[in-house]
Amino acid sequence: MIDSLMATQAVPAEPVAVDYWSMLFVFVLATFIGLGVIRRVSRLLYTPLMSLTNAISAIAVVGSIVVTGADYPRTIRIIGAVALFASMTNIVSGFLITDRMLKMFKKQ
Amino acid sequence: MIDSLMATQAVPAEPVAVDYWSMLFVFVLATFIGLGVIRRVSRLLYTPLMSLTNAISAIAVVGSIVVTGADYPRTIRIIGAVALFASMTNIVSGFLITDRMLKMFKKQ
Amino acid sequence: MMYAVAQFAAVFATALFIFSLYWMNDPKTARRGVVAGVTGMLVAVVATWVQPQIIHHGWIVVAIVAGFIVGVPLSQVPLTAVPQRTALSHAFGGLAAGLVGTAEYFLGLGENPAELTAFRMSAIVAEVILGFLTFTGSLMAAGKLQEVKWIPQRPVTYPGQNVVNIGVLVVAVGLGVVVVLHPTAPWSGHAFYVIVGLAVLFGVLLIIPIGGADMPTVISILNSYAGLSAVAMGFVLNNKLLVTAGALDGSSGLILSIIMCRAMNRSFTNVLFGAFGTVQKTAAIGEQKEWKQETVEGAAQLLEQASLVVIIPGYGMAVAQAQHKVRELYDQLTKRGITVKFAIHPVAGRMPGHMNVLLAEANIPYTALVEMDEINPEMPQCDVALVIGANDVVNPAARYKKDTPIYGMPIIDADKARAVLAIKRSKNPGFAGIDNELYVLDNTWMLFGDAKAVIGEVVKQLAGGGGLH
Amino acid sequence: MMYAVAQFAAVFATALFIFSLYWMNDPKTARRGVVAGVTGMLVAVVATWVQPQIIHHGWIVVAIVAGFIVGVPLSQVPLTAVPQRTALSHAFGGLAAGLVGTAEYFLGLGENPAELTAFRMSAIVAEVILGFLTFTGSLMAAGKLQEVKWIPQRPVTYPGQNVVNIGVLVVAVGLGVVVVLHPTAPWSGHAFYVIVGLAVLFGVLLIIPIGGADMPTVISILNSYAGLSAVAMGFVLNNKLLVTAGALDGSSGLILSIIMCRAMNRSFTNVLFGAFGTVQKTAAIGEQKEWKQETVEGAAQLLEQASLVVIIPGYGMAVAQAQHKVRELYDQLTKRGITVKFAIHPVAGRMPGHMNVLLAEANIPYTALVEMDEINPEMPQCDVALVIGANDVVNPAARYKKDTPIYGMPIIDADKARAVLAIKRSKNPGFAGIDNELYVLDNTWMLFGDAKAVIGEVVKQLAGGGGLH
Ligand SMILES: NC(=O)c1ccc[n+]([C@@H]2O[C@H](COP(=O)([O-])OP(=O)(O)OC[C@H]3O[C@@H](n4cnc5c(N)ncnc54)[C@H](OP(=O)(O)O)[C@@H]3O)[C@@H](O)[C@H]2O)c1
Ligand SMILES: NC(=O)c1ccc[n+]([C@@H]2O[C@H](COP(=O)([O-])OP(=O)(O)OC[C@H]3O[C@@H](n4cnc5c(N)ncnc54)[C@H](OP(=O)(O)O)[C@@H]3O)[C@@H](O)[C@H]2O)c1
Repeated sequence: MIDSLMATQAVPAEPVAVDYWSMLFVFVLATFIGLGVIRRVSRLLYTPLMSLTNAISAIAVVGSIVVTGADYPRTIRIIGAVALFASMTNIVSGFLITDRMLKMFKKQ
Repeated sequence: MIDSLMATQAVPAEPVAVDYWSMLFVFVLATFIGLGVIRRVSRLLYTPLMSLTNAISAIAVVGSIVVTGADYPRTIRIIGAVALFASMTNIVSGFLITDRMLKMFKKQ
Repeated sequence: MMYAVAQFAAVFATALFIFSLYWMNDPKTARRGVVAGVTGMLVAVVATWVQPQIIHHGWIVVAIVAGFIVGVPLSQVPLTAVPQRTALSHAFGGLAAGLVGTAEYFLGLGENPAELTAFRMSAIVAEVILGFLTFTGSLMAAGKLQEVKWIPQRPVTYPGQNVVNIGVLVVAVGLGVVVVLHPTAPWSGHAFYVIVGLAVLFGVLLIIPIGGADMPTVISILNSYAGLSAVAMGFVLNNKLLVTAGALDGSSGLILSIIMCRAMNRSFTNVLFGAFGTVQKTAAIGEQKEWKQETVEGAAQLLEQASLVVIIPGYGMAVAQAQHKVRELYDQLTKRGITVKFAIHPVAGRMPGHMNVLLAEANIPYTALVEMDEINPEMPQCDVALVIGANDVVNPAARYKKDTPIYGMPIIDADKARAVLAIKRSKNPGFAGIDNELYVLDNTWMLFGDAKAVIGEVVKQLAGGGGLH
Repeated sequence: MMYAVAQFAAVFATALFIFSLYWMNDPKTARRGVVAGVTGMLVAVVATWVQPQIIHHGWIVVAIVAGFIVGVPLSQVPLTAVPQRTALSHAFGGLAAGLVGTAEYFLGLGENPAELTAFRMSAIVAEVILGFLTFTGSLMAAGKLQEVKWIPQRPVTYPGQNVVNIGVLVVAVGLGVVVVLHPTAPWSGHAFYVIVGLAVLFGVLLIIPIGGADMPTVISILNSYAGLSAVAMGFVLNNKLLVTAGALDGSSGLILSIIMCRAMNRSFTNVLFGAFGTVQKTAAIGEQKEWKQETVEGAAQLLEQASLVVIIPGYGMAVAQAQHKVRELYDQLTKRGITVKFAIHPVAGRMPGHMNVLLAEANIPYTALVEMDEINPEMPQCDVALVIGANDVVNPAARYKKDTPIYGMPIIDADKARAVLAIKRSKNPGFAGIDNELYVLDNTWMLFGDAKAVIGEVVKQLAGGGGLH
């Protein structure tokens, strides 16, 4: 059972060993991309940027979905549901307020 | 034996299943980085850039080292040695000529 | 099959998130970035939900609906409350990460202790510490920014504070190492709770000595932590999408805090441990030197005769919510053929980009907003520099007064303009607590009062309604 | 342990390669990029070599030494031969990838057929096809650029050529699919050889219809292919470093070819299948209109009286190796207080950045090299535009003559200068094979002859040696 939690997305048919080096590799590459992309963000948009990255980092929601929805003990699932609620709030409010702010930026 | 070829860097003690999705992930991220970084290269330096990337892509040398040096049949190892020679030529000439060209760029 | 779906969704969502941030490089493409972000999130959620191990759906639906119920109103806060909202959002993010980490640990403990390898345990501990300290730290930050009563605005300091704070963190991490080495000992569960408690405590202690006005920088740093806790969760769950999205968030927080620190000419350590804002106020120079006042009528006349007006907004404009009146002023002046530019200092206001959103809200075209480095060479040609609630960002002391906290910070050269009009409510100093000689220069005239009210009257005057007074 | 060493080396080398390319964004940091690249390569080689499965060292040493023996002289070629060297280098890269792929397949076949999964086999087939077509394609390209006798420079076309070429590729890929599905059938080894043969053949056929002057774009595309074959090798060997380095190389080739295509206002397909350069030459307009010639003395005088001279170099300067004489001219003019700028068109010469390296070789400071978009607004203030062996990049026909192959290509506005001096050997057209009305404008004067010789005489004249004639 914990297996399916561990490899969130793996079904028993195709199990994949956790390769921490791959994860590290991905982390390093993603950090390079992040630094490169963020440095080019228009200065005008730093405030909406903060709420956008906020919404994106709420991707942690996928972890909460697994904890809430899998066949786990009740207490564990309650914890998961609270986490899911928190992430979902961030997703909804983050994207909405970003869009609300961006709508205001007009050229003329 | 092919095992050790497959996971070039794995020693039998810590075998890791080939996770093609990780590889794909890494490929996508590296392409993003490549496009981002190359687009910012100074136009002045396009010619040295061509020889630099040439040298870097000769990283294929690590594959040739394995094929040449592991306990494989003789013909396989000969093929490997030829490949190793070709990659090595690229590394040496690529980095040297890049540096030779870059040395010429002076501010005043 | 389902495995491939999930993996493909992860690659796809990652690419969408990268494009989402990439498109923020231009206001023209930025809204496309939101669409990309939403799509990426949808893809990730659906691909996770359809996995066969998800068998209970009720609670998921409830939690999502609750998220909408709270999230939608949270997205409608006035723009001045955006810093608080961001901090609150980090608190939620930290909480989610901390809770998932806790769930993972106790799941492993109860059902499959063999899975609690040293590597996974380290990731869980990192996730929990980062998550919970971000939770309480961000809550405190949100409270300070919202000026909640029971959270003191001013930095609270006491001797040995840094030692205590760092001590708490060291104990938490040390205990973490012990739990990593003995994840299944009889006392490990309790130790884990203690770690959670210490992280919660550290979050509070970290923020107490930091002044309300330093919160934006702190929020950015907490943003980084929230991102890193998502990365740790990704390591635990072997989920690459979490790792990439977390890394993107982490870099964003890092870069924004570096930008702020640089623009304020301060270091990270100084922000976190400097207890900035406790600086003893020196006697206002204003008492010795002469402050010249101008009437609304005089100001209107001065503006009317100018051919280039540079408006320098600051935190005061945000406090007074004066942006819509500023827009009316802009209209009145441009109607007369006067060129009006807005000079935006990178740390004007209380969060990066603060002035830009406010002015955009008031429909001022973003092409009229000029960055500090671009406007400064033009300042000697400027007829009137109109300073609206800005103080530190136009303080010439930054250029030469080595003993002031803003020394070395680049400023907008308002003092080089032919004339300066400055709007503020009193002779009090700004955020950094130091006097500003700009206000007592020969060619400076003050307009004391609330920014919204004062500009409103200038606009009336210009619109010909001046006679009503 | 050794596994961790290898993995850590891969992460480290990847980061170094990324920095290496990143530092190429400025000539000041570029050499640091080379150091980073060399270090990354060393780390990767050593970390692989120390792995326990490497038990034979002799041949590795021999191959490495041989690589040095061939590589060092190859790095000393004259700068005009750089395009050929690059092509040759891609050929070597393709060969290495193709050979390793072949070795992997036969290893699997002979020792552990179960390892030849569909995914691995697909990667092997992709690696081999890309590798070998890059090998022969690049060899042909190098030959055309080196103007080797038995490889025709001009495009060789025949009816149905594209059908034949694409047919060969389709058969190779189709056979590849069959081998992927039946990797161990008795005939699979033979089929594999046929695939190799077809890839080799396709590389040759691909290049035959492309004119020598289109080679730079083709080389860039082949660069991409070489990168992709390294990526495929990475997939086969489960080696992430190969994947990242290959992807960096692939993006570089892609971006440079896109830049070239855009600057020439042509599409990829047009370069690969357009058989550019077979265009029938129209009767030279030169016969009807008047070509005015100028003497060396006259040219020297004109230059001396100028206050802004813009030098526009092109392929002819490279052919004539005139860059050192250009440097002397530059010295003579700047000595007189004349401002001299070099206008660099993105596709002047025969490879991206061609003019920049040549001029840098002659010690001309790179601050004097100005890009097209920046120099064009200044051209009306330019007293003398000195065109040295450039033709297409200054052809005003690009602006309006819809039926010419260069229509729509941005050009350097030499015709807007107060006077134009143009050096070329004859009245022949340039690369695109079309006439250039710039040469017969009212304010243009020709200096016929080899660029090196002509500039040499102008310099002599300016240095006061003119009396010797
Ligand atoms: N933007 C960021 O990201 C960021 C982050 C961290 C720190 N900071 C710091 O924040 C400061 C920003 O500088 P700043 O020049 O924008 O602001 P400031 O130095 O804080 O000055 C604001 C001024 O506005 C006036 N004011 C306040 N309310 C007003 C109202 N209702 N009507 C009219 N005037 C009003 C105040 O004077 P009265 O009280 O007399 O009215 C004060 O002098 C800098 O020191 C910066 O380092 C910024
Ligand atoms: N740079 C790239 O990346 C790249 C890539 C692919 C294609 N291209 C193409 O290459 C062309 C480059 O334009 P360009 O203006 O540089 O060159 P060009 O159009 O090929 O013209 C070169 C001129 O130089 C003259 N010339 C040749 N040898 C000479 C010598 N020894 N002394 C003096 N003059 C000499 C030739 O005239 P005479 O024969 O009368 O002397 C010719 O008119 C463009 O059409 C571009 O699209 C460039």
